[in-house]
Amino acid sequence: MEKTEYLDLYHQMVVIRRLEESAAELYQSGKIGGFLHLYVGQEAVSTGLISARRPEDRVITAYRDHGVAINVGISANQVMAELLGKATGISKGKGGSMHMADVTKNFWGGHAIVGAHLPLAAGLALGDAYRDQKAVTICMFGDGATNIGFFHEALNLSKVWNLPVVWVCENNKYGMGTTIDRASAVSEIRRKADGYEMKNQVVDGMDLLAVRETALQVFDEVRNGSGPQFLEIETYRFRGHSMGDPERYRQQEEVKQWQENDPIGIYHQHLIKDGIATEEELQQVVKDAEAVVKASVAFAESSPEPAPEELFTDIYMEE
Amino acid sequence: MEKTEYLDLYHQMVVIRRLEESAAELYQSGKIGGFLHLYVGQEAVSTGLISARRPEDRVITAYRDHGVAINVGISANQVMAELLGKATGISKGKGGSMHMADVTKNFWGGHAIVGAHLPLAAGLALGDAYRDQKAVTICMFGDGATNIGFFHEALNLSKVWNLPVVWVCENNKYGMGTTIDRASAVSEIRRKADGYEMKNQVVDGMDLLAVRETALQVFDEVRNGSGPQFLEIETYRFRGHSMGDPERYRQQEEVKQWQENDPIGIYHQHLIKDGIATEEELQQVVKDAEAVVKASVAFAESSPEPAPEELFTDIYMEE
Amino acid sequence: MARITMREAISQALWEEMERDPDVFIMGQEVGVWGGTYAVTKGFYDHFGPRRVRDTPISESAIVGAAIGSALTGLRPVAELMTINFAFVAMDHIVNEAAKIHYMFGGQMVLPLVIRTVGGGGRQLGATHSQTPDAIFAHFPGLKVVSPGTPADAKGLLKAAIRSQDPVMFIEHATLYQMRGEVPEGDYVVPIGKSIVQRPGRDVTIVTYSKMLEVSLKAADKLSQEGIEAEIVDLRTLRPLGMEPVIESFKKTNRAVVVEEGWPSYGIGAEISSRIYEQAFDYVDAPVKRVAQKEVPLPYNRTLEQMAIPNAEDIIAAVKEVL
Amino acid sequence: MARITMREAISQALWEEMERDPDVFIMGQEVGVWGGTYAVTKGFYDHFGPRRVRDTPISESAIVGAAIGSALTGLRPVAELMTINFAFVAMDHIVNEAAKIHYMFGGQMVLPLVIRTVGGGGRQLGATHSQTPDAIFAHFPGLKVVSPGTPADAKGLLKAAIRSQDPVMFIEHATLYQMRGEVPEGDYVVPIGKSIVQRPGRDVTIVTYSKMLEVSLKAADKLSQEGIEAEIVDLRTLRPLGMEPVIESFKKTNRAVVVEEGWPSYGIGAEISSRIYEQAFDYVDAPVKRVAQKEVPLPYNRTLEQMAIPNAEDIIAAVKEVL
Ligand SMILES: Cc1ncc(C[n+]2csc(CCOP(=O)(O)OP(=O)(O)O)c2C)c(N)n1
Ligand SMILES: Cc1ncc(C[n+]2csc(CCOP(=O)(O)OP(=O)(O)O)c2C)c(N)n1
Ligand SMILES: [Mg+2]
Ligand SMILES: [Mg+2]
Repeated sequence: MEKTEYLDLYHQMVVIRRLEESAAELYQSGKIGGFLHLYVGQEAVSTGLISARRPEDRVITAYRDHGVAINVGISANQVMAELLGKATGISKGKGGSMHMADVTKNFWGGHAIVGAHLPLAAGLALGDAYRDQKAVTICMFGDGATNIGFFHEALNLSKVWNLPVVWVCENNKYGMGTTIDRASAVSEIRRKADGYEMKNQVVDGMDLLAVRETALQVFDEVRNGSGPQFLEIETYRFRGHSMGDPERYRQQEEVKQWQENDPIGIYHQHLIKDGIATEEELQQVVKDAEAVVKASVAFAESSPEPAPEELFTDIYMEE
Repeated sequence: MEKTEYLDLYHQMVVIRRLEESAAELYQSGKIGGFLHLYVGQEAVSTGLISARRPEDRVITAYRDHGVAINVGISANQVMAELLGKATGISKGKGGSMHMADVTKNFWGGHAIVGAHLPLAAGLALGDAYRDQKAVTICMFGDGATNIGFFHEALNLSKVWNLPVVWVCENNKYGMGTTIDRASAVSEIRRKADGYEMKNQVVDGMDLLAVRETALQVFDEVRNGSGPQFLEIETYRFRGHSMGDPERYRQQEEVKQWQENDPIGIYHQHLIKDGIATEEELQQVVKDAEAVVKASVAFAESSPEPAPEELFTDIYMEE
Repeated sequence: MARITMREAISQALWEEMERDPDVFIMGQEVGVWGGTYAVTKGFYDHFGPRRVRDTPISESAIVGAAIGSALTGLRPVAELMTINFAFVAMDHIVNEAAKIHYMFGGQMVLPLVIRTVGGGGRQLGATHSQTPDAIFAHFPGLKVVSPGTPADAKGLLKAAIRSQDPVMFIEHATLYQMRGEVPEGDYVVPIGKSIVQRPGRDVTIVTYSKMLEVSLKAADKLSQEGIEAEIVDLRTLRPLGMEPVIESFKKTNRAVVVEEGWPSYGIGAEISSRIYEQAFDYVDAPVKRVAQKEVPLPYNRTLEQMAIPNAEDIIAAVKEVL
Repeated sequence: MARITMREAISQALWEEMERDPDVFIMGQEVGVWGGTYAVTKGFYDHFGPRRVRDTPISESAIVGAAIGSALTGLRPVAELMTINFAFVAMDHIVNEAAKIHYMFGGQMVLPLVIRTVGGGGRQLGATHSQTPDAIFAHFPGLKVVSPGTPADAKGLLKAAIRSQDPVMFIEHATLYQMRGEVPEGDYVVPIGKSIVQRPGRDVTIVTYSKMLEVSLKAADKLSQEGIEAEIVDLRTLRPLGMEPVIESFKKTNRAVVVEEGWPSYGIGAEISSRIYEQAFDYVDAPVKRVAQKEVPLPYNRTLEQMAIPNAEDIIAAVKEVL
């Protein structure tokens, strides 16, 4: 990677972090409604993964999608405007936090039914396989999602049809308030892939570069016909499941311990230690990111509401 | 086992075989309607399994359920009457071939949606676990059923809750016309249980005594708290998937080869070779079985149709 | 009688039934340690323990399926689906198993099952999380479908559902949990399948249920200021439908508006208005009006979403049309 | 025009569309090697090969889900669900994904998807395999629901569905595959959302679709012998509903019977009759009658099952009631 690329990844992570911190405030003040699931603590996962994809590679994820939205290149303005339900939002204000997408950037959403997007991912990959296009579909989901039937059917189908898809489980240890052990027969999630004889490995999701390295290699293999593969990425969400989570299910001690492993901090250390950037340069990146986020709030707040007629558009393509 | 028990198992298998042969004829002549899925070739599976259960152990299976019905002790009369849709049928003529059950014999049906009864089986086992009753739930299903999400959710739940259930996959190599390899990521079905860290093994389903031996041991372990276990039973259906199957998907050669492994013949050999019974004795058992089946046809044919009012009963317990 | 919230009323019914009958237990996502996504089962886990308050994986089919199986053994599961939008994931078990098992095996199997779930829009949760698809569940014979509009009914009907020998889908409304009302203490049971007049009137009959009862009552208050007295019939149960109070009221008012939160096509209003014509044709003075959700997947944007969900003004306008 | 069966007409439409557009492909259980459970895709596998004729595992959610995903990439999948009874297994993907994806992302995603499936009773398949739950799918905006009653419509509507940019659920009827009728050769396309008069008449309007069209035509023939001329409107599409021919006919006859095979509660008849009252109240001379399935899970026994499903006599009786 070039230095600018290293810095850009840092920039992306900071934008995600700051944008979500702003979003949390806007939620408290009632400007954002619905559910808001923050990605704080998990930023290195999508940033690392998506840094390794090519433009023709497709991305699809669950409702915890702000990180992916920024990483695929949706502007902070469009993300923030969507959170505020504005006409300028990436989904025209119709989708909200859980339903961001930009098909021009090969980002296929943001899906709110747990696990339901996994079969869709198999289908996206089928689209490429059908046309002999060398592209990979990257499908992200949580540890909790590995207990729903959709997961099983999608993994099986992808293996039977040898589809170019990478199944990425973001193992943040909880599905809402339920720990993996209380919901899953196996505590090591990747073992589930064994049930499909699917190549799998575990990656440290707090280390952007580790995620990126693994992703580069795995995407390459899948792009070249290895068949589907499975990545379990170990991570942690620093905030509640969504805004308003009483967090009765975990000790603040545990959270604090993980926070010492902040993925942005780790990457920061790495850039300094390897002499890729100086503290000053990184401070400048943070400043830039903060400016981007601040501007996005202004943009979103000053953006128009969708026109009332919008209620009735986009139901069908053809009436 | 006592000699009479050995002979009784032989009797059960022959009753199933003859009963289904009669049913096939009655289907051809239009006296049986709907779908009719024959168990011919697989008789040793349910006969062996169920011979190993105690009365408090529960049994549940799919639509290919005539064998189980006989093995749990439903009379041939009631089975045949159900096939003919008569009031004297075990489900009062409302269920038909796919929906036989006798809750007084702890047989919970016959279920026609592939895999949908697996979560029910988990619930039956939960009923026993909840009340600290030492009973096992035996849940049978096909190889094809292991590809539906229900299977996955049920296995997972049973492991998480440590439920006393034995998952029994009757691997007859096909789900309708689809071979295992064309539908499943793994060709060795039991490997799927590995994805749940569930104890599993393969059994030769053409050998009644092998099935019985394994079942006795596994039921015992599960009854004593081992948690759920998985059995893959290798078998083969000699007839089409259901009546009217064009069988374009397999060679008659293959069928013939398997037919040489007839489970009734193998058991017959065994009884002779081990000196448990003589040819004459076994011929007598066959004669008895044939008489039972013949009588069941007479019983069913002479039984009354359900009264018209029956259409409107059994919808609710309380109006 | 205490004045408590709908949340408390539901919680109370569950608690009392669990105290009364050791075979009653609850299972679902986050019902235990978390205390229920809507805090309905707060404190249950500590009191009743993990055997009777069972957190489940995210496996809606297995939740309903295992609840069915356990009910067959004589237990009385109250299975919770976090919202009705996730009931589609368990659809087969609800309509193909729960609704049919008693009939299909000739009455042998008995299914004392309650599926508790939460519906309704208005919270900016977007298209997949805001639905009111009650009608599609009520389409299936074999199932009972209940949806209370007051705290007292919530308590009484939930008790009836738990004691019922039939599978009952019990649909709560996410924006009603804070609603307060008088709720009888102790063993208060409201029979399933009985509609009730919630507000007497003489000029028009409003037929509704759940959240739209509250909205209809608001509309009726305003109409009253203009001298129009609406009689409001609360269905409470969508299957089996208790039509008597509806027809009785209609025979008096000769005009009706059916108010539902969900989409009109193949919905509640269609069924109720069809039955009014069938059962009281000679009393019809004006076409029955349906007030329902706009036929769109609900959007996230607050203004658009509110446009799509029926409000008091919509009801007032409909009433004025039929008068 | 050739006189061919419904099976051949559907097969022809599929074949021609696959020949016309390389992006059209089919997937589902037993569509390939077996040739289709109802022999609709016999010969397809050999001709089009395994890339375009894809046998799937028994994984209904993945079938519909993967079809959706592939449609998003611009392919035109025709996903087959062996029967509509198994559509409940894929319910979430049908109503929460397919029906909403275009709207929810602000129109970005386009979904040229067809879900072909088969409904109806009358073959002694028992409660879980004999349903006609068409109305519950038609309840959801975002989905189009089509169900043809003649071979020509089957061909023309399936072609329209395959070419549509919207998700279409295409519901065939298991007992109509042998029905014969004149079917235009080649590129014959029938627009979605248009009802049609299948038999002119003056005394009463029968509104129906799918299998019940055949039964209604039979009833009309008998009625004709008694001098009663029924006009039959075939809906063909359940969402969006094309009400114009219904209303036009009703304004002429002032009497209507709606005939559906499924259960009446929250069904097709409820919606159609509600709309008739809403759109032609001043023309109503008698209450609209609904003829529908008895409200029971269908039993296996042939006599009982036949009692439950509407027949020509039921329709004749209903017509006489409204006259
Ligand atoms: C089918 C379904 N069931 C339940 C829910 C409610 N729900 C939303 S997120 C969630 C937890 C998911 O956990 P996990 O997959 O680990 O993802 P994470 O939130 O940790 O990122 C649940 C239960 C849902 N959206 N869909
Ligand atoms: C959910 C569902 N999908 C499809 C079907 C149609 N179907 C009935 S049996 C069957 C094959 C099942 O194969 P397997 O599980 O191997 O059992 P076997 O018939 O071999 O005993 C299929 C696809 C169904 N009944 N339910
Ligand atoms: Mg998680
Ligand atoms: Mg099989």
